[in-house]
Amino acid sequence: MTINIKYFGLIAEVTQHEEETMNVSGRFISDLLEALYSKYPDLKNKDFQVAQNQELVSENTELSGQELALLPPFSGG
Amino acid sequence: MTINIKYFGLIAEVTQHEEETMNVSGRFISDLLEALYSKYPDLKNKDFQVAQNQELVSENTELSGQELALLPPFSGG
Amino acid sequence: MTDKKPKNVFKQGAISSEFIGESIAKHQTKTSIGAHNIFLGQVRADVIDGKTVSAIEYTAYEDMANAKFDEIREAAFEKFELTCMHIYHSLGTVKAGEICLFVFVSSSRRKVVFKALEYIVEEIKAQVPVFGKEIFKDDSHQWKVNN
Amino acid sequence: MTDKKPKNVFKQGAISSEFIGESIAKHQTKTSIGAHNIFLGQVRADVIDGKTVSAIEYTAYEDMANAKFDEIREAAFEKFELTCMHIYHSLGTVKAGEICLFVFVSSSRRKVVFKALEYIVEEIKAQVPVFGKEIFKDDSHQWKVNN
Repeated sequence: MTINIKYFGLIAEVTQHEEETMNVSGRFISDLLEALYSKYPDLKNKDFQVAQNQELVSENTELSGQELALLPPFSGG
Repeated sequence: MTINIKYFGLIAEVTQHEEETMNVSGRFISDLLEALYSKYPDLKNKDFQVAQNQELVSENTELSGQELALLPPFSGG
Repeated sequence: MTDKKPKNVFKQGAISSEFIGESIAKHQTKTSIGAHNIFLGQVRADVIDGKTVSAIEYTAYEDMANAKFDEIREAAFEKFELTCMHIYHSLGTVKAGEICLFVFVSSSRRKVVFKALEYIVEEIKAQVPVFGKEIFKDDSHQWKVNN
Repeated sequence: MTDKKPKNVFKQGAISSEFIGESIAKHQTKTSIGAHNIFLGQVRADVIDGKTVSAIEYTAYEDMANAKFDEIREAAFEKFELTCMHIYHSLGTVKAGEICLFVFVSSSRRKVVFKALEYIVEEIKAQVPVFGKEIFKDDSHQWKVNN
């Protein structure tokens, strides 16, 4: 599956991109994470959440092909 | 004892003064109130507190000769 | 903070939005502040028995009121970790839609400002001898009661 | 209130005290309002390991953030009897002492505004994907974490 992923804040510093398109084999968010960890080993030590179609999801959520984002801890306000 | 009394808000409407000097015989706030009720019978139906020297006092407080004030319910803000 | 003579909290007439904006601006040099919380009391055009409030005319037992405002300010500084606190209350006529009370607290952290502001406003309503006369459009009036 | 497309809460750069004053002024025609409560987040010049924060640079996942702000707004209107609610958050650079968050709630009665404002601010801190990069005077940085 081809997925567009956005990176924010500290995570974008690790990936060195704000956005990229990846091919992921597998059906779950956890499969995407495996692919990301092998591409960016430093991500493993970072605290982040995953949003799919602008909603936070867990590792067991199915990939829908919609917009994905890696979000470090929120610090608005 | 000669006492200066201030009236505020609704109470000043009843007494028709904002301030007056009265002679009170007796030692307690209750004695002052008796004198006021006989001068202004309408006061009996009104809700108010008494301040002496800018502190709220009860009927049993002794008159000190300091500034007295009749305060209707507060409605600031 | 411990001046013998209390500050004068009262301002003649309504408190303007410009005055509030300027008060906020003055705090921008205080870079230890992380959170401000502002309460504004505004005069409502309440309809009572078919008559509409057009203004409130405020009077106060000024000396006692300023002393009470001072006590409230001191108590709030003791209870809460505040950087700044300002209180202004109108005297005289304040029209419906205009502002009659402005309470402004600031702290390094946000949690404290919410509690402090509510405490101060409730204390003002309960403890300070200020009297509001609600003037109706037909020039009759009634005395406001807080609840 | 129920537009399909959420409002844009973000403003480029700091939120000025004039803008806040003008927002207050705009509410003076709404004569059913009795109480306003305003929260302002201000950038602190924190000292961390001997280095002083000179600014915060805000970025956001804007679409998701605006949708979340909208959810928070809707939830607050359901929970509390509010007349008005406005939220503004900065993007880009906000210097120490400048304002980065402005939340404004109004109601006919005061009790409700305190609870509503605290609820909204806590929800914003917890739910909205905004990211603050604390820039030190020596141009190094660290990522801010809310607590």
